[in-house]
Amino acid sequence: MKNQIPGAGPLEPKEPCVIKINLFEGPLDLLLHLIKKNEMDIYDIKVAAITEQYIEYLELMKVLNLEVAGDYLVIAAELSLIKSKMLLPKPVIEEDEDDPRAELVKRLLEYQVYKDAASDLLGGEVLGRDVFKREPDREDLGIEEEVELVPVNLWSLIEAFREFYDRRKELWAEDLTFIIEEITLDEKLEQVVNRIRTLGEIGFERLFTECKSKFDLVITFLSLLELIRMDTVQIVGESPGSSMIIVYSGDNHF
Amino acid sequence: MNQTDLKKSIESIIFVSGEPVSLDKLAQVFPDIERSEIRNCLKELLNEWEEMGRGIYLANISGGYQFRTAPGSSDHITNFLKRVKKFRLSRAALEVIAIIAYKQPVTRIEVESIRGVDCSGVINVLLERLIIEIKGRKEVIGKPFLYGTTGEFLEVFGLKSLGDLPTLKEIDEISQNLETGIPAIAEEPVQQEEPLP
Amino acid sequence: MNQTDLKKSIESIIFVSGEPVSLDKLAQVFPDIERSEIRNCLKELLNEWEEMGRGIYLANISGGYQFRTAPGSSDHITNFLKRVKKFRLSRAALEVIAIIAYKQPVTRIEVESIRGVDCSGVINVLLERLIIEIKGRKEVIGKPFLYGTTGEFLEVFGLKSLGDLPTLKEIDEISQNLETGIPAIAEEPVQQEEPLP
Repeated sequence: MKNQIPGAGPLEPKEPCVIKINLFEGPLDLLLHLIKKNEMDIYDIKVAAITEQYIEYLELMKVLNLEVAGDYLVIAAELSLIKSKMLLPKPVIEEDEDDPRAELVKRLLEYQVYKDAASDLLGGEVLGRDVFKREPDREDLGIEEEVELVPVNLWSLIEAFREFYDRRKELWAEDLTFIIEEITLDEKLEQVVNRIRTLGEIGFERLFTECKSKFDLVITFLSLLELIRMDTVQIVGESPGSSMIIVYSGDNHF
Repeated sequence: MNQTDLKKSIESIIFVSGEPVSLDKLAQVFPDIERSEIRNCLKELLNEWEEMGRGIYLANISGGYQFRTAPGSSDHITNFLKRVKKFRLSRAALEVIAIIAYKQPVTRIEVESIRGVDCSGVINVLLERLIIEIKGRKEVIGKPFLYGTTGEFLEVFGLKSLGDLPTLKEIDEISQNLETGIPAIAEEPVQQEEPLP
Repeated sequence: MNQTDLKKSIESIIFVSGEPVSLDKLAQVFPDIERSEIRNCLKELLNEWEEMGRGIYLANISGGYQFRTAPGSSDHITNFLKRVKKFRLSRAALEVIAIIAYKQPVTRIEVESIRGVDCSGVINVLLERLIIEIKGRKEVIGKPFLYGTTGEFLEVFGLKSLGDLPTLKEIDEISQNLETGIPAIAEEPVQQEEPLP
């Protein structure tokens, strides 16, 4: 990671050299790897040795500037606990005494089942890898200047909101979030409904582009949910996953 | 690669493309194979597909090769496409649906007075597509039909689930998830890759 | 319409669609034809296309029928599509998909407890790609979302239905092994462990 093109400036401090751990998909994966590497019986893990090696790996990851997620540390703590339990002298040997390793072994085995299942999924003919479908001509299907209505349920609405938030969150600068917002949900609702009524319809994302803070964003979204509940607006999507449109449907009810 | 495999690959490529694929293009994909051999394969393929007489065939169109549906099924294809298009409604249709949904039972005149334009065409289409139905007649002069929405309408719009609104607290939770949910670099590099086909 | 024509029409329709076409959909297109006859045609078509061994074949996928390229030409196809040949799901994503596929409906926490690692990033990506979807909420404290797989998932992995998933090794079986397989604690001489490699 320290390799730099001669003459090039130092790495931007904003781009920390954190490298994805390609080999291990998580702490359980690392543990399984170590057990296999040491040719241990999964039912008879030598906890002390494994713990030591596990922690060595974490140290190595730190040295290599790899991100060590908290989840790795949780398992490290668990291993240490099991190790200490096993070192405790047993005054009375009870036959039914639980092996302190049992829980971990059970988890490892369950994880192994799904790890195998993941590989099995790739055993078939995977679309886009082994087989391909024909991308239908949009013209063939007569999709032209027509809005395709797909059932837009609440979950997809929330998903759309989350995606949008993820993409645009840098726009809501941190220092804006402490501005005290005095607007209430009712006032916001009024603003939102006026805006949609005037325009007739508005793109889902456009509704939020003028939000100046996270609070504003959330309260705008809540207003939208309320308007849907009141049947004042409807959400339609052009296709699953594409942007949604908020359509004003009127405030008259029968 | 033997000729059988080459022909299969050519078929696959033409199929995936959708658009007509030219000999030039194929020659690029198979740089180790003589152009004349590819041309020969294409000639044989054209014959083979014609002889097979299936619902699709290989056509030599505007300087390229393309799979097309065989003539003779066009009515059924149109019928099928009409059904696929069932859920693709125009903006005008949407407006009419919305008005009928919220004001039902409602007459055509009432719908038109809200939209300010003639809606008879749209209403007929919606009736045909079973999104609205005649609910009865209004007891006024002329006894106009009253329209309302159908079960099909509910299905298309997924309306049932909209009643299940999350609470303020849940929205807060979602926002929190947004912050914690940013994929850690160590976890997942998928985002930068192309979408699945 | 005789059976040959019906089969041709069905082929044409499936070809035009691109997406898997269900028996229900076909039955709508051919209202005068017995469902069983359509089913029969589809069965024959599946066999015929397999026997023909062309560059494309008919597949029974995700509750429908779809033309796909035959396996074996994928290198040339990716070359043609000017795409780098790679399957764009990470191992982490595959693991999450597997857990969700087998345990659905399942919460994020449940997925994470199996993998031992935060999965929110992966889950978001899979939601975005429509491979999984939110199925509802679990009726426990916090009402977490329940995730499940989509039709897109079946399509990507070439599965007819969820019943078509490879069988999973039984956890019960493992637990049994666990009980008999773990030696008593006293048997582990921790101090005398072999040296590290």
